[in-house]
Amino acid sequence: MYKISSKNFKGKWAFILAAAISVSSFVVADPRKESLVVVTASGPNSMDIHRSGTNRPSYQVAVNMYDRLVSFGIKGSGDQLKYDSNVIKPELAASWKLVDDGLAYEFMLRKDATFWDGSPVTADDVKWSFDRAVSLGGFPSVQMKAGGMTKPEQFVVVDKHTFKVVMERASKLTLPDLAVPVPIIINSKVAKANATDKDPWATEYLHKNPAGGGAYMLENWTPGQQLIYKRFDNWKSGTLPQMKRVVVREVPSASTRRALVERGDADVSLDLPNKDAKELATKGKLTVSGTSIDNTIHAVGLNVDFGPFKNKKVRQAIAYAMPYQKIFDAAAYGRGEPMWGGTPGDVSATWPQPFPYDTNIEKAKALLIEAGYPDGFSVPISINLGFAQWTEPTAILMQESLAKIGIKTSINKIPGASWRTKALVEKGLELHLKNFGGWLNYPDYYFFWAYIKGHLFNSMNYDNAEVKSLVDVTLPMAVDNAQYEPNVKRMISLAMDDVPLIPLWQPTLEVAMQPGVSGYVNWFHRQLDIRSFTKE
Amino acid sequence: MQARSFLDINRLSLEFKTRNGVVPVLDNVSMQLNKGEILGVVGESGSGKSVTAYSILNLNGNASTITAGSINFDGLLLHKPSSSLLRDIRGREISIIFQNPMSTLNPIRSVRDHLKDMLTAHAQSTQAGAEKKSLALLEQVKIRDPERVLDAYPYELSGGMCQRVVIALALACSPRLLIADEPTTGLDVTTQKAIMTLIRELALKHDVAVMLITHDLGMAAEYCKNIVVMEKGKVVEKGSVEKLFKAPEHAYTKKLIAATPTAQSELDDLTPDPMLIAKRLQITDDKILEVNNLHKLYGVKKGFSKKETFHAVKGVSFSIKRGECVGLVGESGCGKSTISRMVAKLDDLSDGHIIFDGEDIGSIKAKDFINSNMRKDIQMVFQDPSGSLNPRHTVFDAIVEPLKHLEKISDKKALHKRVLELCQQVDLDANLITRLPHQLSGGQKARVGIARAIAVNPKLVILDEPTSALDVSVQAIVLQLLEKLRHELGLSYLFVSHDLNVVRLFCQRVLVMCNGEIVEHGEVNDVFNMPTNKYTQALLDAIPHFSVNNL
Amino acid sequence: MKNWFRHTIYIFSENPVSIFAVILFLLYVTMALVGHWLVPYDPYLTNTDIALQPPSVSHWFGTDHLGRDVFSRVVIATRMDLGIAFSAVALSALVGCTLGSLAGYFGGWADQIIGRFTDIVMAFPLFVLAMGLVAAMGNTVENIIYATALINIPFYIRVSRSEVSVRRNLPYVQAALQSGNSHFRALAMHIFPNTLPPLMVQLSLNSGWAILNAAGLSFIGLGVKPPEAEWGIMVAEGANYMISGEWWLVLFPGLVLMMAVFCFNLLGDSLRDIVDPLRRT
Amino acid sequence: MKNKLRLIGQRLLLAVPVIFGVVVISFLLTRALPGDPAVYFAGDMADEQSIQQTREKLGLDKSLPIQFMAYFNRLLEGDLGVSLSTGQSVLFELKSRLPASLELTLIGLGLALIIAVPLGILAAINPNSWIDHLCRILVTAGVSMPIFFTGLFLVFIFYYLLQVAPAPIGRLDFLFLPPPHVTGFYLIDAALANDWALFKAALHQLMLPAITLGIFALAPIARMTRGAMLVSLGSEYVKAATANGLPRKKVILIYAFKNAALPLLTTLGMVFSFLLGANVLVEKVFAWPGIGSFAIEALVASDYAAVQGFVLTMAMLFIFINLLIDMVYTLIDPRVGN
Repeated sequence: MYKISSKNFKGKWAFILAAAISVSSFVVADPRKESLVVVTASGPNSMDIHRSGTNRPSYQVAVNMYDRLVSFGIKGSGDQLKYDSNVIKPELAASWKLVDDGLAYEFMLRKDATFWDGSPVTADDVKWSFDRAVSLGGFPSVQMKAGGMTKPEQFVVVDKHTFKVVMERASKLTLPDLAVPVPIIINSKVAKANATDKDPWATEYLHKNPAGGGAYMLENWTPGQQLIYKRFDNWKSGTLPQMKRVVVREVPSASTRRALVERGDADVSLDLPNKDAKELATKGKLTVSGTSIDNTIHAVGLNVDFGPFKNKKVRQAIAYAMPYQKIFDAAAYGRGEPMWGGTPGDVSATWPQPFPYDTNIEKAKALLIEAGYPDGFSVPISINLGFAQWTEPTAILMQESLAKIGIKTSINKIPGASWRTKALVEKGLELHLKNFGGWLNYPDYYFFWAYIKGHLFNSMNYDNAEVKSLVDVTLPMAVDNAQYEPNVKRMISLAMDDVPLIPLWQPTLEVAMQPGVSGYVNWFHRQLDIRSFTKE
Repeated sequence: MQARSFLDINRLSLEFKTRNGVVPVLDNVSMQLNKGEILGVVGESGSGKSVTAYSILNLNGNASTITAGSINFDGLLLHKPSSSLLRDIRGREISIIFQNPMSTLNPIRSVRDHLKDMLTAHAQSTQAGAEKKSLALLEQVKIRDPERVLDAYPYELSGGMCQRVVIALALACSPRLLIADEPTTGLDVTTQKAIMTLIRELALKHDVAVMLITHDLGMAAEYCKNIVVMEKGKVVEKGSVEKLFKAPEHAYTKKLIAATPTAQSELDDLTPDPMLIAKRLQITDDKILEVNNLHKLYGVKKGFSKKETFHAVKGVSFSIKRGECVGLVGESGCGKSTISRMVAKLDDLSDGHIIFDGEDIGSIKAKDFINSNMRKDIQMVFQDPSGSLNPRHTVFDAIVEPLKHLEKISDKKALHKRVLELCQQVDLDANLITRLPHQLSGGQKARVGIARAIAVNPKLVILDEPTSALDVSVQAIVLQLLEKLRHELGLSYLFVSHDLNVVRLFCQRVLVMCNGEIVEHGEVNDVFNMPTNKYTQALLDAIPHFSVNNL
Repeated sequence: MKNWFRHTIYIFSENPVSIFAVILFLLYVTMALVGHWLVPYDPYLTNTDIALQPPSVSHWFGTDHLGRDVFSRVVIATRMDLGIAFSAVALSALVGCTLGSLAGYFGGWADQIIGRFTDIVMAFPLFVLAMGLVAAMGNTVENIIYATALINIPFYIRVSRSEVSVRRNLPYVQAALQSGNSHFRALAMHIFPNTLPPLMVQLSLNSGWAILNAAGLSFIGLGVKPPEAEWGIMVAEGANYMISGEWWLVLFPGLVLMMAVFCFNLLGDSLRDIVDPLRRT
Repeated sequence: MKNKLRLIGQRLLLAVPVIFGVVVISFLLTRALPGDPAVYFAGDMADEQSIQQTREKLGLDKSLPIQFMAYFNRLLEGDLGVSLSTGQSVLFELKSRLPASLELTLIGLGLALIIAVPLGILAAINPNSWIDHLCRILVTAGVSMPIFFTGLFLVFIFYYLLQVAPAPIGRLDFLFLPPPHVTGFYLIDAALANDWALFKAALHQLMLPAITLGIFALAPIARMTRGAMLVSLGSEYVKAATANGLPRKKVILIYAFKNAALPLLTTLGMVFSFLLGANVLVEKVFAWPGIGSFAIEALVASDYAAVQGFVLTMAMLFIFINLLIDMVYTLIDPRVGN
C-alpha cells in the first residue's frame, strides 16, 4: 500500500472509491515513488521542436522524448546541479572523432539503441532528422547554422551505424550545437509513413505524435493543460531514469505553483519567482535549486538610434545613474550574480562579468552635462509585460533614479507577443529592459547575437566595426587558440566602454522540490529534463 | 338590544403610514348592510370608499392600521382577523370584484386555472369536478360559449367578458357578501349596463348581500336601495335612495347630486351657483372646419414581410361651424380619438381632406405643421390632465410654451403678464404658477391644460375627453368654464366624449361613431330624443336612467 | 422640489443602507479631490530598505515591494479610479443617450441601424471586447476610458431608447408639439429630462462596473502604466503576494476598491428606489 | 404555435446580420492588435527573410479586404484557422474548451439561482425589513468585488489555509484522467461512465470557481427577483387572488412568482452572457481550461484566429441563449406570438 498525502482528503476518498469500483481514469496505479508531479507556468504547444510557432516549453519534449547524438555533462552537487558546457558526453553516439583534417565529425551510433516502436536507430534516421532541421527553415535552421550546419549535403551516412557531419570550416561551435535540443533524432520510418507530398517532413504528424527513441514516451497530452510522460524502458542512450511516469501540469499562477509545492500536492515547481525561491529556501522545508543561468544577463538596452543615446557619455551617465543594488534587492530578491561594480581595467575573458559602473549620481550628472544635456531629456522605458516580475520594479526604480539627473521617463508596458516585433524585429525601443541568453556558453557567441548590427538580439542597434570583426574572427576559433582570450577581452572592454547594454545581474533559474526529490538540472535551454530526477 | 345587521361597520377609523407621516384615511365610518340588500357607497376619489370596503377583508396592506371601531360580519369580528379566519372568509364568505377586470386576472393563467384555483382552494370541488363546476359558473354569468372561454387567457377576452369571469370567480364559492368596487370602470356604457344587471340578478337569485362602491351617483341610484355618501374619509350622509335624492341634508350630497348630469339637467344646474356666462356668441353658418371622407389606416406589423392594416377611421365627413360645439361620441376603440388627433394635426391622415378656415390642411404632414402659421389656430386639450403636463415643468413653464414658440413673444415681462391673464381667465390662482403638476389637484391641472390651449387665441379647440379623469363636481365646474370661454373668446369646439349626458348638455350638435364610421349625427336634442340608429339607441339605453321624478 | 426632497429623505430614512452609501460616496469624492495633499508619504517614492513591511503605526497599510507606502497609494488612486469610472461613464452616457434618444424618438431606419449596432456590441463578450480594444490601442488611461465607455454604450442606448419611446406619445409631448416645439426641441427639452432618473440609476451602477472593469484589465496586465497608483493594479499585483504572506498588499486596496464599487451599487439601488414609481408606495 | 414558430424563425434571421457584424468587427479588431503574427509564427531567431516568407504564407501581405474575403471563405467552410499559441486548430480548441466553460458557468449560475431567487422573494415579501437590507448588502457586496479577487481570496482561505478545497489547477486533480468524451461536461461524462470517483473529483474542482461566479451573479438575480416580485405582488391580480382566499403559498409562488419569472428570465439571459464574460478572469485564476482563459492568452499573444474564433463562439452562444430564452418565454407566456 502506498501513501497518499493525508491532507489531500479528496484524493483519499477518490482512491477508496476508485479502488472499490476500479476504473480506468484513476491513475495512481504506480507507486508515487516512481512518479513525479511537476507544475510549470506554461506547457508545450507542439511535440515537434522543428515546427514553426513551437514555443519554448515544447523544447522539453525534444529533450525528454528524443535523443541527440551528444549531450553536455552535468556539474555541481546535491541540489545545485547545472549542465557543464565544457563537457560533451555521448548520448545516442557511443563515440565520435574528428576526421578529414578536422573538417568532419564521425559518430559511431549505439548498436543496441531502438526507437519506441522497437526498430533500431540507424544513421539514416539521423540524416533524415538533421536534413529536416536544416530544411524546414525558421528556428531549427537558424540554430543549426550557428554550428555551421546549413545544408543536407553536410550530413553523410557512412554505414548503418556510422554518421558523419561535414563542416565547411572548423568551428568550436559545431559539436556543442549538436547537444542543444534542436538536432533530435526522429524515427524516420514512422515520420515518412505519415508524410505527404505537401508535407514531406511530416510536420502535421509529428506536431501531435512524437516518434522518437528518447527516455520518455508520450502517455497523454492535453494541450494547454498537461503532459504526461511514461518511461521508455528500453532506453539505451543513458542510465535508465528512475521515474516511470511524470505529470507536467500547467499552472499559470506563480502563487498557486508555490502553494502546490508547499502543500505537497506537487513534487516539483518550476518557474519560481525569485521572491518565492528566497522565502522557500529560508523556510528550509523544501529543496530549492537556484543556480545562475549561463551566458545570460538581465540588462538595460540603450538604442543608439535614439538621439541622446548616440552619445557615449549619455549612455555612461545612465550606467552611473542605475540604482543597481536597489534593483537587485527589489527585483531579484538578491538571487543571482551582480553585474555592476567591476574594477575598471580588470577584464577577464568570461561572460557575463561585472561592468565597471556603480550608482553614482554626481558622476552621471557631470557626464550628462559634458554630453550637452544639462537639463536631461524625455524617453520612454519599455518593458516586456511577460516578464513584469522583474521588469516592472526595475523600471520604476530606474525611473526614479533617472529623474534625479533630469531624465524624464514614462513606463511603457508591451505585451509579450508584440515584444519580439517591437524590440527585436523593428528594434524601435529607445530605452528598454531586456534579457538574452546564449545557448552555447561562449562570450563571442553572446556578442554575435547581441552586439552585431542587424542581428536579432541587438535591439540597441549597436554598431562597432571592431567588435564585428573581432566576433567574426573569434566565433569559430577554438578556446585554446592563443588569439581567443585577447580577442574576447577586447570585445568585452569595448562593450563596457560603449555601454549600449547595461547589465544589471545574471539571473537564476529557481526550482522548488519536495524533500527527497532531487536531480533537477539547470540547463541552458531552461527547460525540464526529467531523466535525471530521483525520488526517495 | 337592536338586532345586528348582517354586516355592521361601526365607528371605524383607519390610518396609513406614508412617507409624509401617518395619514388618517377613515374617520368614524359606520354603515350597515342587510342580507339581500344592495348598498351603494358613493364618493369622489379620496373619499375612502374603497378603503372601507378593503378593510372588511383586511386588504389594505401592512401600512394601514385600524385605530378604532369594529367590523362585524354575521357575528365574526373582522377588524382584527386571525389569518385562519381570513382564509375562511376571503372568497368563500365574502368576495370582491375589483375595478379593472383586465388586470384583476393573472395574464398568464387561463380562465380554467383561475376557476380551478378558486374551487380547490376552498374545497368546493375535487380537481376532477372543477371542470364541470367551472362550466356551470361561466354559464351562470351568461357567457355564451363557456368551453372556449374556459381555455382562454385574459388577453383573449374583452373587458366585459373578463368582468364576467371575475364575477364567476367571486360567486364560485357562493359567498354571502359581494363587494363590487367600481365594477364597471373602464367598460363601455353598453357593457356597463349588462354587468350591473348581471350583478343585481345574481345577488337576488343567490340571496347575496352586495356592497356597490361607485363614484357614479346615477348608477348607485339605479341599482341600490340604500346609499352611503362619503367624503374625505367620513360618512356624510346615508339613507334610502329616495330620501337622499328628494331631501338631501348635507351640502356635499347636494353638490354631488347637482353635479351628476342627467338626461334633463342643464349646464347651469350642475353647480349650486353657476358661472355667469354672457351668452353672446352667435353661431354662424360659416364653417371653421370641414372634414371630408377622412380615412386612417394603421399598419400592424405581423411577421417579417406581412403587414396587416387596421382601418381605424373609414371615410368620415363632418363640419363645425364657427362658434359651435360639436360632440363626438362613441365607445372606446371607435376611432374618435384618432379623428381628434388628425384634426389637431398631431397625426397624419391616410386619405381625405381637412379644410380648416378655408384651407386644406390635410395634405400638410403633421411634423411640418409645427412650422405652419396655422398651428396656433388649432389647439387641443388632452384627456389626461396629469399626463399632458410635463412633470418637470411648472405651471408657468407649461402655459408659456405656446406663447414663446407660436406667438414668438420673448419679452419676459410680457410673457408673465399674459400668463397671469390666462390664469385669471381659467380661474386659476396666480400663486400656483410656480408649482409642479404633482402639486396640483385634478381640476387645477385641467385648468392649466385649458389655459395652455387658449393661450395663443386658437380658432378651434379640440377637447379630447377633457373631464373624464375628473370627479363629477370638478367636471361640472370645468364644463362651465369651457362654456364661458367659448362665449368670451368665440371659440369653436370639437368635444370628444363617451359620456352622453355631458355631450347632451354641452354641445349643440353630436356625431355618434361606431367602428370608425359616423352612424348618426344631428342636433343633440334630435339625436338624443329620437335616435334613429340602432347603435345610438343602445347607447342611450345603457345610460343609468334615473331621475328624482321617477322615484 | 420640496416634495422630491421629502421623498428622498423618506427613501433614505426607510433605508439606512442608502445613508451609508451616500456618506461613503462623499468620502470617496473628498478623497479624490484632496487626497493628494493629505497623504502622509510620497506615494511614488521608493525605499527598498523598507520593502514589504506589514502594517504599522508609521505605515498603516504597510509597504509594497518597492517600499512605497500602501496607504498613500490607495488614497491617491481614488482620483485615478473615480476619474476613469466617471469619464468612461460620462462618455458612454453622452453617446449612448444621444443615439438611444434619437432611435427611440424617430424610430425608422435610424432605430434599425442603432439597434443592430447595439445587438452587435452586446453579442461580444464585453470584457473581452474591452480587453481587445485596450490591447489594440495601447494601455493608456485614455484608451481604458474609451474601451470601458464603448462597452457601456449599448446599455445607455437601450435605457434611453425605451424611456424615450414610451414617452414620445405621451400627452405632454403632444402638447409640447402643438405648442410649437420642434421635434428636436421636444426631445431635448421635454422628453430627455424626464428620462434622466432611470439613467442616473444606470450611471451609478455603471460607475461601479467601470472600476471593476479597469481592475480586471489590470489583472490581465492591460491596466494603467506604472508607477501610477490604481486600485485594480494594486489588487492584481498584491494577489501574487497573498500566498507568501504579504496579505496587506491585496487586502487594503481590495477593500477600498470593493467599498467604492459597493457604494456605487448601493447608490444606484437607492436611486432606483427613488425614481422608480413602481416602488413608490 | 405556428405564430410562435414563426417568431423564432424571425429571431434566427435577425441574428444573421448580427453575426456578420461580429465577424467583421472581430476581424478588424484582431488586425488592430499589436504584434506581428508572422514574427511569432516564424519562431525564435528567425531573420527578416523568413519572417517575410511566413507573412506571405499566412497571407498577411495582402490588403485587408482580400484578407477578410479569404477569412470569410474559410469561415464558411468551417475552418477557423490554427491557434498560434497552442498550435492546435481553433475549432479543436473551442470544441474541447467550450464544455469546460459552459459546465462552470452553468453550475455557477445554478448556485446563484438557488440562493438568489429565494433571497429576492424573501426581500420582496418583506420590503425594507432587515431581511431586505441584509439581502441587499450581501448580494451587493458580492458583485462589488473584482471577480479575480473573490476567486483568489476563496483559494487562499479554502485551499491554502483551511485545506478543504482542491488546488486551483483546472478541471481535475493530477491523479485523474478525463472521462471518455461524450458531452465534454466532465460531470455528465463521468456519470455516464459510471465513474463516481471521477465525478466527485470533477465536482470538487468545480466548486470554488463556481462559487466565485455564483457570488458575482447573486446581485443581478436577487435584485431582479425582488423588483419583479414587488411589481407582481403589488398587482391587481395578486390582490384579487388574496381577496379570493387562495392560500398564501399559492399566491406567492403561482400568482406572484410565476409572473415575476418572466422579466427574471430575460435578466437570466443577460446574466448568463455576463457570466460567460466574467468567466474569462475566473478561468485565469483557477487555471480552468475553458475558452475564456484561451481568449486571454490569445489576445495577449495577438493570436488572430483564436481571438476571432472565440468571439464568434461567444456571439453565437449569446444569440443561442437569447433564442432559448425567447423560446422558454413563449412557452410560459401565452401572450407572446399571438
